Amino acid sequence: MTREELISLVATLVPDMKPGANKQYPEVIVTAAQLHELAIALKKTPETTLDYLFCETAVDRKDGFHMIYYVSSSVLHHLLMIRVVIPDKLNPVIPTVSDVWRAAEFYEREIFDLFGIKFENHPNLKRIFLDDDWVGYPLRKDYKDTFTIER
Amino acid sequence: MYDFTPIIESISGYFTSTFSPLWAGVLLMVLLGIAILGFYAILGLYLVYAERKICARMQNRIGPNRVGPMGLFQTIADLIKLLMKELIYIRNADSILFNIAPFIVIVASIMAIGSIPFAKGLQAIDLNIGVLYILAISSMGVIGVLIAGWASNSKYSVIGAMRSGAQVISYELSVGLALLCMITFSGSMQLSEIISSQEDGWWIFKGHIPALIAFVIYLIAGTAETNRGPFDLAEAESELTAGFHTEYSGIKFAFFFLAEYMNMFIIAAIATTVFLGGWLPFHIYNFSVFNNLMDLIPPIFWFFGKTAFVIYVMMWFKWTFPRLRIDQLLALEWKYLLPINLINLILTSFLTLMQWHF
Amino acid sequence: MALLKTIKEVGNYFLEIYDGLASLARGMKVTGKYFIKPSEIVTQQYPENRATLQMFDAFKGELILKHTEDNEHFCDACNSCARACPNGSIEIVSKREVGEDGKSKRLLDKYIYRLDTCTFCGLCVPACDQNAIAFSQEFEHAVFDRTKLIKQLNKPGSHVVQKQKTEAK
Amino acid sequence: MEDTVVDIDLKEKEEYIINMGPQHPSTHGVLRFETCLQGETVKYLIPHCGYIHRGIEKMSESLTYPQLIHLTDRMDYLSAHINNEAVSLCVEKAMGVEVSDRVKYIRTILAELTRIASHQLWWSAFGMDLGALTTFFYGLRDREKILDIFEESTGARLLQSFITPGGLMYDVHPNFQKRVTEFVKYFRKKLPEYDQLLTGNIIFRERTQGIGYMSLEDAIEFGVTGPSGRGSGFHCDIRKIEPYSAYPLVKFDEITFDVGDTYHRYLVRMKEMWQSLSIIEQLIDGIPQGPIMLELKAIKAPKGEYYQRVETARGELGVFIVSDGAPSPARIHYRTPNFSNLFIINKISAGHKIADLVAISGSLDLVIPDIDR
Repeated sequence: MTREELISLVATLVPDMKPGANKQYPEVIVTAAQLHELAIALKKTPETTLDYLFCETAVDRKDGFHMIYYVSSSVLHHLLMIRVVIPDKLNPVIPTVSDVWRAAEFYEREIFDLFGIKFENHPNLKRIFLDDDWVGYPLRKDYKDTFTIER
Repeated sequence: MYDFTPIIESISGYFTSTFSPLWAGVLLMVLLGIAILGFYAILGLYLVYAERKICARMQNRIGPNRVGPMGLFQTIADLIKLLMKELIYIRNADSILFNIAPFIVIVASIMAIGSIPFAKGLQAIDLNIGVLYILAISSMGVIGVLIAGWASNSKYSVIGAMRSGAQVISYELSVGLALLCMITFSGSMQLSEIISSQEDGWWIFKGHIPALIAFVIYLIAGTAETNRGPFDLAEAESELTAGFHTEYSGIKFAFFFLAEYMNMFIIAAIATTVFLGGWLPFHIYNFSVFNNLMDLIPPIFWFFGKTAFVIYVMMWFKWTFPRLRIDQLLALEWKYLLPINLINLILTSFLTLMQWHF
Repeated sequence: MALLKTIKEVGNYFLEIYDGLASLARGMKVTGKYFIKPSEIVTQQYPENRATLQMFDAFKGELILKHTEDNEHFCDACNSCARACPNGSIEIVSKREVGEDGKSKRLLDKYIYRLDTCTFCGLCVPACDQNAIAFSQEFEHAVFDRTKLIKQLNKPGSHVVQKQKTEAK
Repeated sequence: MEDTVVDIDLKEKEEYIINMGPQHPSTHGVLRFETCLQGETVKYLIPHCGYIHRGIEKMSESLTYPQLIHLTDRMDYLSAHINNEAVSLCVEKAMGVEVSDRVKYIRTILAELTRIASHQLWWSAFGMDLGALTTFFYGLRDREKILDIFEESTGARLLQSFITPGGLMYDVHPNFQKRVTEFVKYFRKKLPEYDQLLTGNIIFRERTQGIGYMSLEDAIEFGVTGPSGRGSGFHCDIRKIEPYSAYPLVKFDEITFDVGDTYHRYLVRMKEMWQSLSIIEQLIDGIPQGPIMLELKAIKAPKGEYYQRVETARGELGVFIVSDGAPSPARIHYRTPNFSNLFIINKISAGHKIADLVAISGSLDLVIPDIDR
């Protein structure tokens, strides 16, 4: 599917989505509440069959945490980038997509570990790299600890 | 020629004439014990050295070459290192069993050496059931392995010990049956008797195909019996770190290590004795010039040469093949080796009955 | 029919054994071949072959400050290598000296190189405009004391090459 | 989801648990499998990672683009060139520049050499895992030749930091072409020996065939890429899907099998070595002349988000850069292949023997620093 087709198809599924500014891949911006249903629809629809989540990550921006999902189709090889903005920086919560794409279970554990974003309905939300008693979330921009070296 | 009987008899004669019969017996035993222990230690060390050199050559390496000329003293240096190492005691280990296990393993292999005929007359004890004795004693080692694994109070060790137990119990059958084939041919269980029955030709040549099959089965099962690769499941360093001797250190570890190599020597020595004519030289039928030439080589060289060859083959196995899995190991024994062995035994009996062997 | 099947099964059983043994023999042939070929040994006898052991020219052993025979180096303490270093392994201590023409000049006092934190990325060498630093082929870095890895690269008593001299070169 | 093991409650259940790792001969690094056994059979296992987490992503936020290259070496240290290339390509894409053909050719040759070297080491270690100790030395003997080529041209054997945004650090050595051609000739002779020693061996086949089945659906669901995924029939070769560098110019096959057991994951890698040799042969004689470094004023990605996928020896490596227009990235994320490949191990090894667990984890070809970053 081409870029425009993908974006318009997402628009039929989620009417109030916004197309993103990414030049490389088709990008759609949805809200956290719409994410889970969109994920299921994208995976199930035969025209898209976006069944392969190859990258899920978060970015700490001024307007909140941006969740970025890169999804691809193992058959049709087209790509879609989904962006969800979580404005609440103090208590960021987003539904999990690990029941749609299994790989997300571990990406989300990593994001929880390093960003502190909580995933609703995640089966095993624990720190994955750092110790369980680690204080703070290192990849947040405001994270400081004794080891940080100012350049 | 090269008969050791007069020498041995003169020594024992000296002792019996000088001391009272009781003391002569005791002293002879002590002398024999020291001789065997010394032989055991030196042979064990140099088997380790040989293995390291052989595997190095197979792997495009040089192997030990720093301690002494060509690294000949490397294993002695290793032994000194192991002697000086701390013996670690595991807190929740069963201390009596933990300490006794290496000795059981090593004593079993020392006892087995006693009845191996190195040359004519050079045999500590010539039992009339020699083969049975060696089989019985050498399989006692597995008790040591089981105790070591259990007493270590380590999960890896227990798995290793259980594997070893299952393995040795199954492969004991194949070793026994393969030897039974040859006993059927020679008609005796006495090792000296088996050798003298091969004076006109080794059993591996005289016994047609059944002897060959028995030899191959014996080699495979014997390798398994000694817990060596590709049957080193009890140690399996990539799965169980070191298996049953994970928790042992210092000289106790060295005992296990030494016993492994001596078991290999015992298996090879029995193969030599039963299949390859022991210390008898290689003869070609009625080719007297060649035969006389072969007779010039002392039998002790023949014995050790043949043993070294079998040991080399076993090392070759180890450094070429991947390890089997425990269920495959048992499947190999019960599905392949045992049925073939039983058929082979029937064949052998038939051949012996018809007097078809040479 | 059933008999034929049994014969076939028995035949397969033995064929399996033969195949297995043949595959094992192929493996043993490879190791056996190397056993009788000592010319294939690749081991290098390290401390003995020190004289002949030559590292490649590009090898990044450790950072050195190039010195001429007159104990002069080319560093003008511009700090660009220290800026290029991702780990902060280079520290340049400069001093200001009044030259003959009366102008204050920046000169290198100490070129401190921390081998213990260097990751040998090689960014410092191209960063240098004066071509003053390079990587040596030295690879024997093992020491018993970590502090020995903090090195001062400019040799004692060395000074920067006179400008005219560099131009002449 | 239903096979997610959250925690083992030892008080409630009497389980026989052994810890494989963090120091264990077969985990090839600091990875821990908390393995629950029933006899010899693995009931389930929990992989624990993070023992070598160094925070490369956080560190990179304070480094300029050329500086953060040297950190990528240390993720998947066996595919150092390819990791460097991934970041370089991403930065070049952000800046909208394209490197010369010479750089593209050299990058591709180096990447394929890296792939061969990586597979050689994997082959060696896989043999070791299964107890064939000699494979280790044969693999390393041949890998040494590649490392010599790397050392002569890049100055380092393992962590080269050679490919940099805009081109290469410096030109390759004049001997490069000769040496690579020699190596290809040499290795074509040695590869059949690998097969004789291990691939055909009956014990090896028994140990690997039918062990650790990974279905195509599972491979896609868990995002298992690279040779491990291709063994299950997952067409995930980025060199084919999104060709980069000189890959559009060469002919090669994407090796896939539909079986998905340990043996076929093994076969994919063995066949990939032949493919890599063929790619190198196609390129090595035609390296064009050209500049090795672009004339760039400053290496800065313009404001925006960029993503670059490359195929390392272990699977798909993704580099995600968020830039504010500064010389260093606002956020850089590496989608590393081993992180995704690791977590399927519980699913495919449950119900097998503990010896099979070693074989399966060996066939996934895990490099632990790449998991933890």
